[in-house]
Amino acid sequence: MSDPKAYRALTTHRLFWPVVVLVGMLAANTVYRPGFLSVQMRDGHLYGSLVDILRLSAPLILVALGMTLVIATGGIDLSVGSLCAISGAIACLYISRQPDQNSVGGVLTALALGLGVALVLGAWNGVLVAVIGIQPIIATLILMVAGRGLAQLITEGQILTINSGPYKAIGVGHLLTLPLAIFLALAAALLVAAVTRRTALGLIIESVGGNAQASRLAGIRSGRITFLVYVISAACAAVAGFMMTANVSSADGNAAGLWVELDAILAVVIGGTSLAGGRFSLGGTILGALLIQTLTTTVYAMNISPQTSLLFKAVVVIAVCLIQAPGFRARFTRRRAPAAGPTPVSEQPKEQVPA
Amino acid sequence: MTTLSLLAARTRSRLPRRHVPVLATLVLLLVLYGVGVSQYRAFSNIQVVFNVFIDNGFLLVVAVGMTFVILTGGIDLSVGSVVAMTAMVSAFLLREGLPAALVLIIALLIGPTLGFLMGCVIHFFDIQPFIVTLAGMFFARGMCTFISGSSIPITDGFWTRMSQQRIGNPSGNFVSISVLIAFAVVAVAAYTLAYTRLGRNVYAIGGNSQSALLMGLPVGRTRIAVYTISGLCAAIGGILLSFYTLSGAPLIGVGMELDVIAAVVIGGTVLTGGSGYVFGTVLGVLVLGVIQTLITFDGSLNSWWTKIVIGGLLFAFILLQRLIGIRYK
Amino acid sequence: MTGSQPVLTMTGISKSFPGVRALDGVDFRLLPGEVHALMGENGAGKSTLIKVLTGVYRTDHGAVTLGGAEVSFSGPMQATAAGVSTVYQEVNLCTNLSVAENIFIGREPRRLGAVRWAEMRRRARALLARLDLDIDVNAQLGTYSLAVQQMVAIARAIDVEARVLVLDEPTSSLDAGEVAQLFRVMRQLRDDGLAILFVTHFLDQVYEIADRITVLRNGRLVGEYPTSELPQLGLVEKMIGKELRALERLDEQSRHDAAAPVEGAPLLDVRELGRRSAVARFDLTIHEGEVVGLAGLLGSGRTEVARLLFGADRADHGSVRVHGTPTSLRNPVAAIGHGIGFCSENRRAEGIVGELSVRENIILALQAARGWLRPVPRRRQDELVDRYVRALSIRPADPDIPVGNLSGGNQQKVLLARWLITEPRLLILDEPTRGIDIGAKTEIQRLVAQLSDGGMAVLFVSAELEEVLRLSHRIAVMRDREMVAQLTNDQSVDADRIMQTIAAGAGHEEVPS
Amino acid sequence: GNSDTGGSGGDDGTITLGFSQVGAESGWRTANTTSIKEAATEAGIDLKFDDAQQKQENQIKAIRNFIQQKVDVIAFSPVVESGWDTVLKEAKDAKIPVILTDRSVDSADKSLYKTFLGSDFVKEGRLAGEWLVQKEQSATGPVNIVELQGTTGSAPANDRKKGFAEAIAANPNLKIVASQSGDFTRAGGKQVMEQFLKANPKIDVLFAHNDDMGLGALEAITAAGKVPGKDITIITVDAVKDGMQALADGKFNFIAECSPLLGPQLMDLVKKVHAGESVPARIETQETTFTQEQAKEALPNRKY
Ligand SMILES: Nc1ncnc2c1ncn2[C@@H]1O[C@H](COP(=O)(O)OP(=O)(O)OP(=O)(O)O)[C@@H](O)[C@H]1O
Ligand SMILES: Nc1ncnc2c1ncn2[C@@H]1O[C@H](COP(=O)(O)OP(=O)(O)OP(=O)(O)O)[C@@H](O)[C@H]1O
Ligand SMILES: [Mg+2]
Ligand SMILES: [Mg+2]
Repeated sequence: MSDPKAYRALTTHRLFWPVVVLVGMLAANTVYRPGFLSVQMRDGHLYGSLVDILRLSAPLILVALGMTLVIATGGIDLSVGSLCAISGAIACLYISRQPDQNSVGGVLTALALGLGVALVLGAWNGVLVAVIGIQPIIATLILMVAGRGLAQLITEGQILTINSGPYKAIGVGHLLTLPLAIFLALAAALLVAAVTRRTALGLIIESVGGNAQASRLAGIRSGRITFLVYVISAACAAVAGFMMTANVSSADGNAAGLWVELDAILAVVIGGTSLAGGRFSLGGTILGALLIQTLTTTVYAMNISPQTSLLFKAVVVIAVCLIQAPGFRARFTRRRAPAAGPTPVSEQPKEQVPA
Repeated sequence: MTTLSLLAARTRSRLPRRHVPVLATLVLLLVLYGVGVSQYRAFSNIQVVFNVFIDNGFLLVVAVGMTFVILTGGIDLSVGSVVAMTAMVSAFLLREGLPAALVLIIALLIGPTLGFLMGCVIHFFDIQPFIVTLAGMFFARGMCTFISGSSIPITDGFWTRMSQQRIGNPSGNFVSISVLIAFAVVAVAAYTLAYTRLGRNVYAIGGNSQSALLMGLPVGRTRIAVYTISGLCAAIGGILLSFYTLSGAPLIGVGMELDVIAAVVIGGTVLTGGSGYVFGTVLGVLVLGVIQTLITFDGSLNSWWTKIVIGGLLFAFILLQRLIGIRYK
Repeated sequence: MTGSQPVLTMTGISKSFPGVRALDGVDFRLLPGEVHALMGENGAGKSTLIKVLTGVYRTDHGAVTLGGAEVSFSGPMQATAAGVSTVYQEVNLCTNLSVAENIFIGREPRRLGAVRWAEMRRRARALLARLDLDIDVNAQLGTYSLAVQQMVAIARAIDVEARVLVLDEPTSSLDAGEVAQLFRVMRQLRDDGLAILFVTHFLDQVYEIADRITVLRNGRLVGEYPTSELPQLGLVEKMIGKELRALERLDEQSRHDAAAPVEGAPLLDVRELGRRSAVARFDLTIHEGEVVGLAGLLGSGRTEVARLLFGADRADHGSVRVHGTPTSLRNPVAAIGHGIGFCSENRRAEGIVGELSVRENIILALQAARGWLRPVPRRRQDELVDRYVRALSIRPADPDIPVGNLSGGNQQKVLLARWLITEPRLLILDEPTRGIDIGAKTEIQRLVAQLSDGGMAVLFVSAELEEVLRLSHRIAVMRDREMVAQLTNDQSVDADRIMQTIAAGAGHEEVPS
Repeated sequence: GNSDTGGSGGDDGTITLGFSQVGAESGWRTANTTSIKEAATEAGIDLKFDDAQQKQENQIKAIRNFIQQKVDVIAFSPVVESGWDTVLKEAKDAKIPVILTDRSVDSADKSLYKTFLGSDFVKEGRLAGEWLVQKEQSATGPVNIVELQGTTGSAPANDRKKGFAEAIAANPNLKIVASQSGDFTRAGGKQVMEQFLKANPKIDVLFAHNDDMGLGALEAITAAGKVPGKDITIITVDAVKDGMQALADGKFNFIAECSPLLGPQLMDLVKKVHAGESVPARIETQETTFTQEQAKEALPNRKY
């Protein structure tokens, strides 16, 4: 490296290693199939695997954004998957009842309905955790289980197919040749970033997650903050639910958002936010989500047999963690470069008395 | 005299405080059972209780292992998959014609080995347990489908005997051998936590791992040990599951880790570590089991109402547990 | 302590943290049968040296020998096994375990591998009795105050069969009686041939117990001196590195003659405030510009009073008036709303947010009061943080490093700064000078005096009676969780008088407010 | 207890049937459940329904509880084929007859259950494959097939894959170039198909293990600028309503039916078994296949 200082600053940046893995994975794909990175223009919009990755990661990014805030307060939200299913189901149900499924007004009402219910359910989570004081994992587990049931209740166990242009656009529409979904995710990310970093919310969340007791004594109403993050998480999940259902123009109460909570938590953790709470990184989370989606796409693109794909995922996940872990790199580098020899005796004056 | 009564008063007021969560859980469990008895005639049959144990023996064993991990403030997401992998490997090896004893040894070694490796990664490289054990979960599940895409039946004589042996009155009320094994595991675990250094170190690390380190406790060794123990318990659970189903199926136990964590937490163990009991975990497993039994006995719920009612019962239970806890604080 | 071989030597020890050179070629040696004081300002590197010794940190350079053989511990576990018993600066115990367990964990009495609980409790009781501490060894450690926890940590350390005993600021929360008891035990151990490394910021204690002194400054060794050859002033100069009339200046601050500003309506007036099983009902009035000291022995309930007044704990009885208006201090938010600030004695558990930067920690309370929607503008942050980093000489002076990386004393200063920038009308300081070096302590005392002159009321809690006497207009005396007296701090009041009051227990001259 | 015919329901003459369903993982499954519930009401059978949420453990638990409740007949759709011997033996000891629906079990002891009612997944795969062999009989060049598998490790996925592979072995030109799991869901089918289309320039045939994945793949194909049903021949299994609609619209080419409407047949069997009549060991449901024309005819009177 020509400039060792800049190089150091780069490699010690906390997002450096996830980026390396992401680039490595894309490179591996390109080696496997040289056309992987190519992006063409088709029907007035961009078409290619990269675009797919962006579009498909949009819902995960959304869910993970909300999850980041929850985790930063030291909590966890297992119910996001079910919330995705519920919001999507409500929106689709409402639209399917409309005489004109293509009416923008109807779709907007449907979105408002879905979002509204999700907010109520998020508030429910928030109350359980912040007011009643139930451990987050178990408080949100309730809605994870029951919410799935609710979603299926709404769709009556069927896959609810709709035929609504405006709604479909949320999932597969395009804006400026790129998928609309990615703009939505980006907008949400900017919004969350603005709300947390332009105001003091981020600091307060980190403080509550870092030391709840100290925060209380500093005059922070940690209950309200905790409540708020669960509501935000639910809102993010709701929008993600719209995207998931719009992507296939149908609401599947059972499958929509299944296991997305695990992926979201994984994205947050890969992004460098600790599950113990405290400091959070929205950029890291987005990167984590992109990484996970790239991994999934890689499995399909390289046609890794479904029987071994989980092994492949396991290897990549552990590789990402290891390469990111300072502890691992330290061991690795130390072995290669043994500690420098003894230093010359320091020259400062010393006073010594006989013992 | 005065000192004595003072002392008595102090013990009386202190003893319950530590045990209130567990006692509350026990009482609520009995209430739940009472509801079942009052609603359904066959519920009072003692075999129903035995069945809860028979049907949840493996879950209990796995939950005991998870209790160790959660007590240190960690988490082990791999258990469901390790259970499946153990059953799958056993079934596969038995089909290949290996003797039962050898299969048993191999199967019981895989889980702890994986747990040990995960523990090492968590400790030496300082990576969050969630992500390491998630990778372990992918790995173990991947091994399942890698071994076979479809389920493998077990016809081995030993396995069949273990599976179908009824202890008690074979035509009346009985339990399976698995239940005895599960109880043995619970007893050993409870003893380990209460009376061995390892057990006390587990609590210390859960309380404050930094302090534990400065107090000169073997933090690394203990941490690796708990993941190994969890792996061992998952392996035993896997064997019990293979007794239970007499087969290895690649998709069995999907999502079991959540049930297990839920059982442990319902049993009063705090997810951040440092406080909880194995006995609480037993109660947690029973709560989940009784809720499920209640729903089967009802038999009128469709698929989605089943989920909603499970969630609802869970909510009612946890809310009451919490309110009682606050009251006695 | 004649020409005997050192039991411990450390030579050329260097240790760097990212951006900070904490130790730079430090030499240190410890003889058997001596108490050796390690002195230095906050951030001088004392705790780091100790952590290097016990293997918590790996040295960059340098060697450690123990009993003549070179050692390199990979962690406290090995160090303990080799006979180095340590009490670290912050109380490092597991609050979720019982007192007895905290003393014995890792070396529990066992039979056939099974922990003998009854035996363990018995021995714990005996050990605590040696330190003159009578507490329930079965209770969770977390239910006890920080001072009790500190005693438990000491008990844990002195029970070991060790060659070297390391005590990093063990007395920071202790009152005179406890210190005396500790010193008795230390002398006994020393006479048995144990080598004791002792860190403190109390100069008097050094001169009372230490045989020799090693001084560190900015991570470098200044020198090693027999205590008898180094006068107090000389020691301070060596620590600070320049001549300073700190001690003289300190004495000028005495409030003995300043009359309490009792005119005008009281700022805070509480009647019959109390909380079951914590503190008995008490009355207390604090006026603007008044410094009220809270004196008492360990566990006498000073912290409990402070917490009640801040709403950190909820009172279950009594009435509160702020500026004459009845109100209630339900929670910290309510108290802060009335202009009350509170600096907890337990800085690690209840004070700092370790991951956040110095800047963020300092503005936390101010930000909380403004609400999350109105962030403190960056310029103002810089201004405030800058001012207090300088005023309290927080080091390193980089406001963007995590506060958890600061030395203990500097963390304490950060906490003070947090409350000072909120400009409270009443500031409750619970052991604010805990672990703070002599220079900064003077600075803080001066600040308190200056602020109270400017109209701020202060409730000052400290285990150090001199400090309370020096600063307070009025002193409330606590005993057995009961406020037994309130004395006007005039010429007649001195440390002995307060101790008598505590001993007598009954109300002496109640000062009408 | 009372070991003859006696069950709790036996007292008032009605038959009690304990039924353990796999779950509600697809529209097909829900239609299956609905059919069984309606048929039970119609036949005057007291149904104890249990949902196992796709877990074998839960099904075993449910069967145990049915035994405790002394139901007259137990029926269930096994989540997996193996692992039922122990609990079925308990049922046998309690003298409760068992009927399997939808999927069979691989138990060596055939006396553990009275009969099996359901479809043959292997056959469905084979029917799909045979139709393709028929269609491509004249093909000279290679025909590239991509396959969307169901959930990895699940019985229908394994069997349909197997049956299809067996059938297309008849023509060496037919070649599966890519095969991935779409988890039986639309979203999964779509996502996988998108990558198939990018990785394989020439895809002639898509075989999806169920309609939903096929429907998801449709969107991917359209987005790639190809015409489903023309550029790419699409074969699926199940014949749920949306699938049939697609077939009738010419977007699919062929569907092998897997009928969920087992209810009436099951209730007949339950009555017979309860009365002690002998029943055949294996009853396959009436299933057929649909081409585009047949779909247009059948669509108006489909129930699900
Ligand atoms: N983990 C760490 N990371 C980075 N810097 C550290 C760390 N620990 C200590 N330091 C720095 O090393 C220096 C020495 O700190 P140390 O804790 O040894 O001081 P000390 O002499 O014990 O002070 P005090 O009297 O306040 O306890 C300080 O500048 C501190 O900021
Ligand atoms: N003998 C005892 N039994 C029970 N609790 C005690 C005992 N001695 C002290 N405590 C603890 O002391 C606390 C009350 O004292 P507080 O913390 O207010 O002490 P303090 O006067 O501030 O003194 P210090 O902080 O020096 O201990 C209570 O929280 C209690 O847990
Ligand atoms: Mg220090
Ligand atoms: Mg105190």
